[in-house]
Amino acid sequence: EPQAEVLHWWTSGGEARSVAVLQEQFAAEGGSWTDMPVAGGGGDAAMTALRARVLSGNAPTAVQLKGPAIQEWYEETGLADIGPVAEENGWEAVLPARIAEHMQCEGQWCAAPVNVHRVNWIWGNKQILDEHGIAMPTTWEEFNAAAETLKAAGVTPLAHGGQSWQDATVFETVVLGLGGPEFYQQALVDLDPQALNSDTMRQVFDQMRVIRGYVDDNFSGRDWNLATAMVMNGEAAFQIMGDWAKGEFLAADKQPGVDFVCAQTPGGGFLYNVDSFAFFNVDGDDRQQGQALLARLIMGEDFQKTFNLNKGSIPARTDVALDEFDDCARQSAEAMNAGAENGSLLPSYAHGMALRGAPAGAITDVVTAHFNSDMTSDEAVEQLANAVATAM
Amino acid sequence: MTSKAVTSNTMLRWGLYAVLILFALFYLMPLFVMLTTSLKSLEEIRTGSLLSLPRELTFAPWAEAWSSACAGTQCQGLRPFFWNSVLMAVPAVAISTIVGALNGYVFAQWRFRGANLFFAAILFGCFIPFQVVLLPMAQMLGLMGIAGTIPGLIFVHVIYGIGFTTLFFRNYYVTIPQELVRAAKVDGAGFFRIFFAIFLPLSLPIITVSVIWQFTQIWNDFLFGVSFSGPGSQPVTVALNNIVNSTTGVKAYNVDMAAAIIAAAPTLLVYVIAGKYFIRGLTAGSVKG
Amino acid sequence: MPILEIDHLQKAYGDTHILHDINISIEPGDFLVLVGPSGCGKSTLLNCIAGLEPITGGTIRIGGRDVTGVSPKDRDIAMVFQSYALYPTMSVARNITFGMQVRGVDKATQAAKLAEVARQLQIEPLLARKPGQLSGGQRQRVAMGRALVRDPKLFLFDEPLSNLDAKLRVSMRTEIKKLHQDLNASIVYVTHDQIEAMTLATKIVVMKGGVIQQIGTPAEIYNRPANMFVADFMGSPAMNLIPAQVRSEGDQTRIEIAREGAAPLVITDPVARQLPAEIVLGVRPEDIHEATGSAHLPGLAQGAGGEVMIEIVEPAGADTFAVTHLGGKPVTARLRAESAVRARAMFPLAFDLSKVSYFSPENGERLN
Amino acid sequence: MPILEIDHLQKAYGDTHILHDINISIEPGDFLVLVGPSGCGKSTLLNCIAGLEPITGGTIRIGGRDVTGVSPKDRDIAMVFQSYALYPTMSVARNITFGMQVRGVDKATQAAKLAEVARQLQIEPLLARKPGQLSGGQRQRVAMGRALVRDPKLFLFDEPLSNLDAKLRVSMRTEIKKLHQDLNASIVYVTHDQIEAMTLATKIVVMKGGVIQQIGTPAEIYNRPANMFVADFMGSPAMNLIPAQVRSEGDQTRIEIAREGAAPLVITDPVARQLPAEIVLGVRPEDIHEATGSAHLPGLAQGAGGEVMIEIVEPAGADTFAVTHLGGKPVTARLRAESAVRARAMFPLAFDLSKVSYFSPENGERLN
Amino acid sequence: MEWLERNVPKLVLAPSFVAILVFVYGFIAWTAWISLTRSRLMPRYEFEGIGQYERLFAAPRWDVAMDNLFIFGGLFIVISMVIGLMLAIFLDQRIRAEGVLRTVYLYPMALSLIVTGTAWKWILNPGLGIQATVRSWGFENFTFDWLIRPEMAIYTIVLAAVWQASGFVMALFLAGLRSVDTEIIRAAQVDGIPTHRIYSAIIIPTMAPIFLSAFIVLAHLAIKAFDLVIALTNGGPGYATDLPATYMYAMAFSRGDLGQAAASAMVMMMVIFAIVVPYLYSELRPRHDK
Ligand SMILES: Nc1ncnc2c1ncn2[C@@H]1O[C@H](COP(=O)(O)OP(=O)(O)OP(=O)(O)O)[C@@H](O)[C@H]1O
Ligand SMILES: Nc1ncnc2c1ncn2[C@@H]1O[C@H](COP(=O)(O)OP(=O)(O)OP(=O)(O)O)[C@@H](O)[C@H]1O
Ligand SMILES: [Mg+2]
Ligand SMILES: [Mg+2]
Repeated sequence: EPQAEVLHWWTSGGEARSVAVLQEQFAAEGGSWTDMPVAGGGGDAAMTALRARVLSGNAPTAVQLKGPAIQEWYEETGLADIGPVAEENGWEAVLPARIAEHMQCEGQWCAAPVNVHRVNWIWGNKQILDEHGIAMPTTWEEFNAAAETLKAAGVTPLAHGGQSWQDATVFETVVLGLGGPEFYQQALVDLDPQALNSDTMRQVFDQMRVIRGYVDDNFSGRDWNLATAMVMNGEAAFQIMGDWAKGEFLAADKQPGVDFVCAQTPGGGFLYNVDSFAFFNVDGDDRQQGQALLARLIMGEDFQKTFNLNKGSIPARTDVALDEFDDCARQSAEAMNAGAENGSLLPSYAHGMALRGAPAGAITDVVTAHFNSDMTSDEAVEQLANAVATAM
Repeated sequence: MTSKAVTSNTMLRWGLYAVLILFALFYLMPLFVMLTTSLKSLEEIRTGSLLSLPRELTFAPWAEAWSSACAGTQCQGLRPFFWNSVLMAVPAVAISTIVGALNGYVFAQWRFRGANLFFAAILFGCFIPFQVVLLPMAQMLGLMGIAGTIPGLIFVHVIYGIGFTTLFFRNYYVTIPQELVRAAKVDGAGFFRIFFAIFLPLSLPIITVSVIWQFTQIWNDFLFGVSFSGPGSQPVTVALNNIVNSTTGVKAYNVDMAAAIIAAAPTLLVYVIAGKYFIRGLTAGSVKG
Repeated sequence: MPILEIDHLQKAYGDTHILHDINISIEPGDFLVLVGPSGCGKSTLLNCIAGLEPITGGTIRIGGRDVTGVSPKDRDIAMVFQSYALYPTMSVARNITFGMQVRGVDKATQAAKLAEVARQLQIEPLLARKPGQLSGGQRQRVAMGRALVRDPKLFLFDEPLSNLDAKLRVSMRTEIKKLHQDLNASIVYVTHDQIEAMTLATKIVVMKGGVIQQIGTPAEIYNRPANMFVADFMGSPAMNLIPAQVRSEGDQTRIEIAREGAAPLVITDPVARQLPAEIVLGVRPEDIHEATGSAHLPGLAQGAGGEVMIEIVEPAGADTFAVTHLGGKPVTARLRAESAVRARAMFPLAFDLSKVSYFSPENGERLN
Repeated sequence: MPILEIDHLQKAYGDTHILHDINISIEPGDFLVLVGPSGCGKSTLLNCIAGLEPITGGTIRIGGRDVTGVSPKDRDIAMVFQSYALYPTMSVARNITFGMQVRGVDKATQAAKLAEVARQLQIEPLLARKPGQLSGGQRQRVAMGRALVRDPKLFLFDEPLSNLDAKLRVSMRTEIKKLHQDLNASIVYVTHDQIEAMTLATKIVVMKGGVIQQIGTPAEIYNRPANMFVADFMGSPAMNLIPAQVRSEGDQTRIEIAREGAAPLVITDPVARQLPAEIVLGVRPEDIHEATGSAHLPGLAQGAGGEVMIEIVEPAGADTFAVTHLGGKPVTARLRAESAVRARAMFPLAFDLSKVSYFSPENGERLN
Repeated sequence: MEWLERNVPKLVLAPSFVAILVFVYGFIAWTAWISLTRSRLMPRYEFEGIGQYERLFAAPRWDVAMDNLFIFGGLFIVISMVIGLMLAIFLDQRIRAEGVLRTVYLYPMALSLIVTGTAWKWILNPGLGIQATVRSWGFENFTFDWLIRPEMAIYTIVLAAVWQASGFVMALFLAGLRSVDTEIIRAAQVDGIPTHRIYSAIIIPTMAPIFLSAFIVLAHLAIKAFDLVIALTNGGPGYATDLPATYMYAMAFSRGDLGQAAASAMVMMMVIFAIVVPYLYSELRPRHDK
């Protein structure tokens, strides 16, 4: 009987419901699923638990992991080879190359993606925007202009939660928007010192400072879903957040295009955040079978569809029919395909897709310190370069 | 306590009571917020003020928190985890208290060369930050084959509880005259006989302190719980954290608060019931005035 | 055969030497009292005898058997402690029988012994109580009971009365004395109270700083103290130690004592003695008498005193104490309660020269 | 004018009455000692006088002024406590001057007073030390110094010597006595030690259970105790209280005392007295003499004794105590150190009938 | 048998001895070693040098964490002691309902911040808690928004920490006050010392050992403070409320920078050492009793 013990921190919003779907399917195939949710701190607690589990030689069969962390874990402890499942099911063909790369460790399949989140979304409250005659901004200048109008009218322009990853999310969309895909790649993926030290980067920080002015006073420590609720309830006009925010809108029975609008953040491009499961080396046939079964199910069209309908993201497989998905999702899928072609499909640094933990954390430290103080852009740029250099 | 330097001026006394009550309100505020929130409906929470009393009492959040709130894919409430905590805390408290009592007995009554140095070494262990020991401890638990189990958690709590329990018992037992041991030796009793027949029956106050202290520490622990538990052995604090961080649609604050109070109830109860002995024993056991 | 023989015993904690070359030997039925100021090592010596402290040199023999290194329970001793060391959570009965129980004595014997001892000490009504519910004197009895049931070769007592109030101390003292006579037991008894030592002992050991100063019967110690320390320590009020000058005159000894605001007091000892020029004259308060009425008492030579200025008079029931200054030191005389002595007036006092001690001011040793 | 007058004083804690109708009056220069067993309310009474405890009835007058309700600091008193109650973190000098400092006395006066008191008590070398670095006797002196600088109308002492060892207690006692004589101060002094009471007091109050048993000079209390409690409490060893039968015979009084294993001892008091048939005969140990040698002593009538079986003999330096059984009670005689008395042998003893007390066995009151 | 009898005490201690040796000192040594390697996600054991310490001391975030430790620690200790002492003195004035008040002051010690964190967040949140409430009473200009101001947020941590620990300190002091010899107080009253001087000049100075105990307990809480920050601010705004313990945790578990975490842990340990060792010394030194 296939066994799976799944360590994850999908405990919020539609996430839990989505995992439940997987669990049902797993059980339907005769497997026995042990749930090991560890919530809190954006996965910090889960990572603590994971490390303890691995060190004690008792790794879970499947772990929610993503981005370069997969490769990092592979280097540290090795991961199970799920190549046979991948080949049998032709994963290579249905996944965008850039995303498939994340699932492979030294050429071997070691993780299975469940979805693709687009991070660079901006959400708007339709009613407010209409009221003030504002269209969704396509450049940061437009955004600033719109925000000024709203501010003058006494509406909070941007709903934002004061957590460092949220600051980083806004930051990376600004980098992408002002610098373009190439600059983003250089600065936040390749960590090119020249790019980090450039004028463009200075402008990015300038824009961050401007944005800070559009956020209400109580943002500190606010969870992202509470910020989303502000947009929903008309307390704020915009929110810059990945498409998981849509899950909140939908859960509250809001209609896209009617109650709220979605648009790519000013400047376009596609920052992806792919959730995936990595498989650790485990003993025992039943557990290995469980891994294979789980991998197959995760990449199954069925699951990819149900899961992503729940979660607000889009399937990682490009061959899933999107009929049941909403406009925003379809827009996202198109952008992904387009991006895969023109090179604007980029990993989100803020969500751990682009960098390993240490440099990513170092950048976030600077971004959040800048955003939450009166640091000048020059200082920020200088600190950014230093932080990245020492964290390498 | 017959005569204290007591302020007698009436004005002053009123002021005194005012200050004392003000502080009492300050200390009670968070509990008040939790309690009232847990008794309100979600609707009322959204519309009302944080510090207001519930207009309409509802106990549904308590029921939900206990038996049906969701964490991850499971919706069993706190109940199974509560029992995990009980299964973990009771033996861990008992073992660390017994070990501490024996250690304290040796340190206080059977001194030998180097005993003081060793005692200092144990005491220093009380001050080690627990984050530091997570990873090597995980490794050790793996080696010992009790990783991810309740016995593993018990083991960890016992190890890091010994320092405090030893301190309590040692400081308590040094106040017992050495002549007692001597008399028993002349009577022919040995090490354990003396301990069980003479010292243990004397130890009620300090056992109370040790048990309260250890119980609060172990019951409230989150870090070890989240790191060293497996799927079947998560303690209530971890579950509470999962429930609070699991939101489906709207955040059910009332359920979160009810869950928090349920998770805290045993320690709260212990303090309210035995707090008096705790203070008394603490002065006997750990503080020298 | 001596019941207890201590031979060249040494005891040190690390580098601190607590006991120096102790040699003591007592016969069965002896009541040996160790007496000395606080911290002189009495308890340490007793603990060494009991085997509760390891010794660093010498041997201890109990009933002829070398017990050096033998554990306390095998030495055939019983001990009563200063704080009584009753087991606080056990009833009086269990306190007494606990030792037997540990040794595996059968129930019937335990009960019989308990009953016997309880009767002897008159603590039958207390047997069910806890020590916390007893008065000091009662506790003392229970501690004694615990020792009695052992029927040991040797009893050890460490200041068993010092926690009692003055009144109770006196009556318990008498009881211990009686017990000793009735049982004909061998006892080593520690106290720092010299009256206790005097009244109880058949043999006294006076210690100071871990060194034995004198061993002897109470009368020897009291009447012929070996040195000024013993002289001062034993007796209350203490022996008066008066600096004096000696003028030997043929078969007499003339002793001059400085007196404030008057010519020196001159005393003539009718015995010729080899004394240095400077001595310390030791005379007990009760050996200073009212010169008028008592001149006919034996040993009270003529010219053994004179008029002195009395400073303080303390009537104390049976006696009256009068304090004067001689040789720069306060000197106390113990007079009859009816004495006509008055404070701040001259009064004739005389020394009983048959009982006077002479000491060397240099080393404090006895000279006569 | 009395310096202290206590009038119908009552003190209760809630429903527990601690002091019942206390009436005391002392003159300037008096040394009043409150004595009684532990828990009889001595400290409570002293605290009431000091104003540290509110009283529930009656009045207290100090120097003629009614101070009921006046706070301690305004009563013009100074107090020395049993534990000395020195301020542990202050030097000796500050301990003594702190009160003056708080009252705003100027530096120069403070220094002068300090110097004077330090000289008087010979604590000059200790002024810079902390109380923790002092011995018991030194602490006692400092506590006294703190009281002395106040120059109060009335000194209150609560068992100031009970924490000292026996030897030191005796010498500090003498010092306090001297201080009293030198300063001519008025003192109320609490103790449970009857010897202290006897030696120090000009006036003694014996208390029991919150009720005054007797007020009088030491001699009155010692020689004519008002009841059996006082008789038993004052004096050490205690007065022998011997149940006896009375046969009045004209102008004599025949008293029969049961004796174990022998015919009753018959004593003839040459004075005719109105006594009930059953009495308790009180006789102090020092009033029991060796019948042979002392028959000529004043007050020792013929037929005042006989041979008795001696049970215990305790030599105690200056005296020897002999214990026998009379009327079913142990009876102690205080004999001369040289006495030939032997344990377990018959010995002739005689009572000094001029000093004997008779008590009613029913209520314990004195009958003669 | 003899040997066994003589060595029972040591044998009884042996398991604890081994446990402490391995699980405290072994682990400290392990951490020290890791701090000298380039361990990232998982421990690696190749020796590297003191690079991690250089990085640590160069990191602005570590500076903030250390500064915060001193600000937080200093304020937390001082305020807790002041409040604890004040409440203890007040409670010592024969107060009615003393037992109830004592329990109320003490109960926060029973609760973990995991439990009260949310409530605290609300109370401190300007939009929900005290500020909103007071404003709703009509004081429109009342502000209490420390939680969201980077330069003030650390004080909210102090507030919550004081809330949790000051009752315990109160209990310690109360016990201390109760153990002062009543005769000393009476002596002072006879001496004419006013109540406030009795406390300030006589009673409080005698409680030095209790101050020391309280200081050690509080210092140890301050250094270990972790739940508090995680529950209240999670280190934010920015990393304005980071403390060494949270820094260490972040490095070890969210950054995958174990070497760095180990280096910070060692620095923490040294701070603890500097505080605890003198205390242990004073605690274990043979006492010369009064
Ligand atoms: N464990 C020890 N280590 C070092 N010195 C000790 C130890 N125990 C006792 N001493 C010292 O040995 C000396 C003798 O102590 P002991 O208890 O025998 O005195 P004592 O004569 O019984 O005094 P007391 O009348 O006060 O009981 C003292 O100076 C004491 O300080
Ligand atoms: N605050 C109080 N409440 C109730 N009873 C009290 C209080 N203080 C003292 N007592 C009782 O009052 C009685 C007299 O006490 P007090 O201290 O005056 O005795 P004492 O004669 O000084 O005894 P000691 O010689 O032991 O000092 C005792 O029985 C005591 O229990
Ligand atoms: Mg001793
Ligand atoms: Mg008293």
